[in-house]
Amino acid sequence: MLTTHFPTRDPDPVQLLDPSGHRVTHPDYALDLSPEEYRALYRDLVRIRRVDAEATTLQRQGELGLWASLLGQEAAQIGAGRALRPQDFVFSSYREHGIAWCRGVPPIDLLGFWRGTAHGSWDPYRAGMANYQVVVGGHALHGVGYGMGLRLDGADGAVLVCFGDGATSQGDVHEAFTYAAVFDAPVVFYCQNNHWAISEPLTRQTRVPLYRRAFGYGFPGIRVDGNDVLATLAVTDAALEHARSGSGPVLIEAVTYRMAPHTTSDDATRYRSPDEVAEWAARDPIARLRACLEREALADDAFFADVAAEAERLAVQLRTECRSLPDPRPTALFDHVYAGPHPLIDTERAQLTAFLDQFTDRSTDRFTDRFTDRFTDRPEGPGSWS
Amino acid sequence: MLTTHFPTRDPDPVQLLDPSGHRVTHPDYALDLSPEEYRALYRDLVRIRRVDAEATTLQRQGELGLWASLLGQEAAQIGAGRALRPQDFVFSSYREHGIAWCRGVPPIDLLGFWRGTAHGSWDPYRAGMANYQVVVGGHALHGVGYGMGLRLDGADGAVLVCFGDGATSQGDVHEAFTYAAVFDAPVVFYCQNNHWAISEPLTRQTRVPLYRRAFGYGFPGIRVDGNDVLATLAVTDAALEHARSGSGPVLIEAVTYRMAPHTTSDDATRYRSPDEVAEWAARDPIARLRACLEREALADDAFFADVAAEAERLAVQLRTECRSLPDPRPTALFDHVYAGPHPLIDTERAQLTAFLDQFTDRSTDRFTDRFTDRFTDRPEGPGSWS
Amino acid sequence: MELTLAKALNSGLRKALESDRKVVLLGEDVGRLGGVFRITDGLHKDFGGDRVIDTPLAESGIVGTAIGLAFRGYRPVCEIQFDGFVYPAYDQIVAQLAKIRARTAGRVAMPVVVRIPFGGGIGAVEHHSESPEAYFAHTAGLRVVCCARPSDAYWMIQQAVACDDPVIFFEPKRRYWDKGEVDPGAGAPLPLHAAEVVRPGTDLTLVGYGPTVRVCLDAADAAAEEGRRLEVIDLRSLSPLDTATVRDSVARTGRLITVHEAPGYLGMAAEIGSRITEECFYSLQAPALRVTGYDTPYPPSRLEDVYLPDLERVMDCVEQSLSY
Amino acid sequence: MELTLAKALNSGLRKALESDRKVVLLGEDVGRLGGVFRITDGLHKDFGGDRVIDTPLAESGIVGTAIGLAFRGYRPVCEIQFDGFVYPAYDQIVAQLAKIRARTAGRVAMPVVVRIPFGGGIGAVEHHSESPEAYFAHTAGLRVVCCARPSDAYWMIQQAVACDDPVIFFEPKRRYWDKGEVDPGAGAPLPLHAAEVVRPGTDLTLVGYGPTVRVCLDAADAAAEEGRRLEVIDLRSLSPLDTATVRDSVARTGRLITVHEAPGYLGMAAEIGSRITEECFYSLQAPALRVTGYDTPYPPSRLEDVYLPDLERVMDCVEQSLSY
Ligand SMILES: Cc1ncc(C[n+]2csc(CCOP(=O)(O)OP(=O)(O)O)c2C)c(N)n1
Ligand SMILES: Cc1ncc(C[n+]2csc(CCOP(=O)(O)OP(=O)(O)O)c2C)c(N)n1
Ligand SMILES: [Mg+2]
Ligand SMILES: [Mg+2]
Repeated sequence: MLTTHFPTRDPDPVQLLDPSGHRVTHPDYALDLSPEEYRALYRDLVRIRRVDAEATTLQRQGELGLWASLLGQEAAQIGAGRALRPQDFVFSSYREHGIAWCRGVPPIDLLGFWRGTAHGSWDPYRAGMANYQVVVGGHALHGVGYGMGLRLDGADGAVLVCFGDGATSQGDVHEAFTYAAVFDAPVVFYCQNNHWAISEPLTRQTRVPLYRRAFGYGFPGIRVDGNDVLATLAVTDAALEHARSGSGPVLIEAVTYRMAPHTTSDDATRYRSPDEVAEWAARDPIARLRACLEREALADDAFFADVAAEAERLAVQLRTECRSLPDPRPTALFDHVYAGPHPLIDTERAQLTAFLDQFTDRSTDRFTDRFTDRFTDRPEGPGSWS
Repeated sequence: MLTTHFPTRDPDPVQLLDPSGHRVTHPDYALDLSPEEYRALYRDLVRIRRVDAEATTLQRQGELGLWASLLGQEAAQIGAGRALRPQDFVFSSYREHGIAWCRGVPPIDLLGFWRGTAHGSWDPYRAGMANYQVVVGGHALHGVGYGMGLRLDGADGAVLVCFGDGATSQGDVHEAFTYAAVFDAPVVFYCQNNHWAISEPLTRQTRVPLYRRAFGYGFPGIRVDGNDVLATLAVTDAALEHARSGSGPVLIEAVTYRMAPHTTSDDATRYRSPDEVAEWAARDPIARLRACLEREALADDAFFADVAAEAERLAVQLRTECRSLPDPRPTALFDHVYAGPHPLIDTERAQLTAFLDQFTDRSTDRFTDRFTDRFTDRPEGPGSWS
Repeated sequence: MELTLAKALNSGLRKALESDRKVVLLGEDVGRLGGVFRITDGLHKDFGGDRVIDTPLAESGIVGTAIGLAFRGYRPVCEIQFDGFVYPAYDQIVAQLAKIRARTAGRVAMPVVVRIPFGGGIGAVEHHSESPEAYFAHTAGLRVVCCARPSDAYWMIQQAVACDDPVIFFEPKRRYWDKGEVDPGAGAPLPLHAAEVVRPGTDLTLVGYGPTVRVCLDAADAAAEEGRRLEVIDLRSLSPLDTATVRDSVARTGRLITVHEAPGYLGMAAEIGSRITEECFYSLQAPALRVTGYDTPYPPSRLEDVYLPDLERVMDCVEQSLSY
Repeated sequence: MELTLAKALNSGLRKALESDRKVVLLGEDVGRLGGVFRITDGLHKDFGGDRVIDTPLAESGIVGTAIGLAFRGYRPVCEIQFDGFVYPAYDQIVAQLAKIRARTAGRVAMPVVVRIPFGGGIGAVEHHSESPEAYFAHTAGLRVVCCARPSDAYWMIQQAVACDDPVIFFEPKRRYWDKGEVDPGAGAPLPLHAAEVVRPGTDLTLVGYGPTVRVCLDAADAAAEEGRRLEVIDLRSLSPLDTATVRDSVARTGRLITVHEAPGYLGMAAEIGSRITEECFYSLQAPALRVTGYDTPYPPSRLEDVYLPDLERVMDCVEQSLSY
């Protein structure tokens, strides 16, 4: 069980792999992986980075409305994601492509959201992960409620709630901490402190490291090196186990960095220095693991070539799938708003159908043209839409 | 300056007067009072308790719609209230009659709110204290904003934000902590932990003492014996000074007890044991100070008799004033909704006036009868309206 | 049997807890205290703290965790202690609860009930007498209903709990102690979203809901003495609206007045007036009129009798409508 | 000079900051970034971090601290980054900001502006395209306005900042890059709460605000080709309503259609329809009609063209109105 006592000073973030790729030990977090497991982690990191890069390209080409890149946060997400078990459930923000990847969400299902074909493209129950949450902090309480449900059911799982440094300022995140502590909910709060909330640096959200918040509620808070996939895996694994065993919530602060702009609409040069970015580039999570794999002879050149090729295939497939993502029918507007019958929805659906029928036999045609140049048509102007 | 370091264990609440009335010392909080000052504190405690008792009686007699008693929390409030300086400003909940007393709010101005003649009867700028806040936690951010304004003005004051243990669960209180920490706002958060939020015990809000929350935000948190008026005075004084000097916020947890039901509508026997109440009765804040005054010969029998008589006169005056509090004119509805002209308000005022004119020459008459038996007329039924 | 509206709700909730073990109640003071209005009285004792959950003092938390419980297959019934304290939960209600079914393409159901005692007339302090129903009725994805009488309270709360969509359930707090006949054996007399003609008439249609239904009935009584036969409709469902029932009535009477305590500007009466005027343009002999709270914050209680629509104001408006 | 609507707002805010040192701006990313839409571009640089304040990521905090600053004599201008993120601040806006003046019997003024970029049409993800104006317009104690064109943007933002009451200021985000003439020398052409007839006509009154004003003007153009002369009113003020301007128009044209992006049920068009019908009962030759967003959550962007009222839907409704 993890400790909930006051620390006497801020400990260093938990690390199992130092920045140059040396395996180091930590008194509280052991991790014993087979060579296959090391390699699997590396493959995850590379593949999700490639998916991310492809999505950025697709956005530039007008195939997506927007994309929020996870560049730099691969280790924070793959480590946490690989610690999850099937019985666990995830509630996340919009940037957790790596977590979704680990939950088996097909990459194309991530893209529907950003392309605008659906608010949520995957089945949360199949993936064990809710669809992306756009309201910062809005999902933290959902995770706690789900965790309360797990407890009431006497079930074995835990909940992973992912959010950013900025989100910690939201009232809802505090209420989530409060409810989780009071009800011993099996919830791991996983905060990716990537140092920025759009243009606002960490210092606009807090005076002190975020992991400390946990002490104020009486549950353990752990700071982990978010660019060290072994450490994020080990710490998340321990935290989930703590939660599953009935000891209540844990807060993890994964210290990492958002290498890309906030989204494809953002211009990060307006608010942060190239030096800072360069400094973090030197701590790249993939290079770090690769250095370890090479040093410890856990993988050879053929492996690295193979992974690169596989990632490339994935990207090509994703591009093809994205381009052929169908647009929803117009009357899909009215689907799923309510479970049961609803006279107003029925009336409006009928009105829309009749209206569209005026224009053409096939009711989608009226909009086909507009859709085609939807994103090129977009109003001109600078912006950092989130 | 107060410390913001992690404690290694929960310290005992700060105490300067032990439960039997012995003066004790504390390494961090000295207090040097003249005999007059001791006696003045005692007089405050007795008088505000008498005001409170009178208000409870007036409610029973139908003169007030409701009353929230401060019984048991006199020391928590008088100590904090007497630490305030004229340049300070207070934002409080509905139970801070003792703080209002120290700000010079005439007791009759407290009663208007509970009688239903006005939402706010005193001038906040004259008193240096905002009118009572009913939404639990709703005022915490106002205090922080006011504090940010003080800083922008380069002014010398600090803000005291008073709330209960229950309020700490609200998202707004967390956001207030966050903003205060980030902007170094001169705010003292004063939490009266009276162990209950209506029927919910402290354990429904937190696993650990509330003062700890402060460490999660990087500012000092202090636990004080809320039934020790010397300790609450000394601690609040130090905290206000810390804030005024530009070091940012402080959280004080004053550990006390709500001896009365939540309000006059509540039935506390449904959820708490007489034993618990008796235990706290033995720690009565007034008896404690009186024991000290007697032991140290700081006051004689004549003084105590005098204070009692004075309190009695205050009660009689309050009763008279309460009974003659005028009802507002009907069109007062429309006063002060907007500063500037507003066509809808003007139309509705005219409509109401015309409507009332149908009934009588003097437009108030129509309602006079109803007002008279307003509270006796009240619907029957059990309840704990807050 | 004869029950107060409060007791009818209590019995309905008990029934709901008995019929489905996925039903849980949560809110401030709903446990041992039984709620400040005693609507959950005895339920904590009989169903235990896992089914009747006292929550921390945080409304966003109540609704937010209820959403999570619904994700996990539960059917949570939230109590918001008073109307004026629902706003901290507003984001969770309008941006989450209302939208999750659509967001997840129907894969995640949100059978959550949010109970809100609302309205004035009990001599309370600020924020305890508000009528925020329009804020919810304007929100797609929610269903909004309001009971006015004990029998409806008993059945509608059970129907709301059984509904697979989120339901905002308004309870007229100043009518909690009104008594009425409840027949638990009978089965729900009406679907959840049906309005009911509670008094037939021919000369004018009066529409009310919750606390104003009785005001409308009193007005119909008073008008009857002057030979006017007013039809009174208890709306019951604020969203969706049972347009057919109101339309059929207005088609017969040619006149419509809607009565509610909420401020008039953009209140329910605006929607009813607009919609019925669209549908009954040629039958209306007078414009749809409204008797509502004024467009001011709810006043201190010594002024609430001026603020609240009452018999005299309704009669005044009836005269006005009939004068067209 | 010719400015985009975004730049006009920027200039108006600059003017406000220059004229009164009590004016402060606060919000997420309003500082160095200049806001995600660059409405505050350059202001942090020129007025410093004490006047243009980047806040923590918490909307209740933005409005709540703005209230405290107003208590202290400041005139804060809050930016809410997108419509869909205003709900966490809802309690502070409707239970505090709107009510403090009345609560304090006029002793404490609340000259706070809350700017909200709103509406759809920019191909954004969930929660970035909503039209929540009715939630605020229904709230007594608030003033609610909406600019549609650069000149109004420039003047109205300054009038809002100068107003001693809280103003919810809606900005039509998909029109930020529309250009128009702004004459800073001229003085505000209209009071903040006046509607404006932006195109005179005789056959039917089209009322729009914000993003739909241009839709209405396009419809008037299209109708003109068919020989119909539609009058177009830019509402500008959503609360209070400039009833007189709309009434006078409808008294002449006999027909009214209101166009907005928000869902129709209990949307602004319901209030306008009800109120104008009360006042123009005998002049209306058709019921007041509405062209609005559907009563569904705002859809994924590939469906937004279906959702948003556009030329064709307005024309369809015009036909319907004229067919009475
Ligand atoms: C409630 C709310 N307010 C504002 C926004 C706009 N917004 C989107 S992302 C973002 C910054 C989030 O920062 P952080 O929590 O650190 O997550 P990150 O983007 O860095 O992963 C903001 C302000 C939002 N989505 N929701
Ligand atoms: C936002 C909000 N929710 C609920 C209430 C109803 N209510 C009034 S007082 C109270 C309990 C407050 O407890 P605490 O903060 O400990 O203060 P105390 O009454 O003990 O002084 C509750 C739930 C309220 N006033 N505001
Ligand atoms: Mg971040
Ligand atoms: Mg308490």
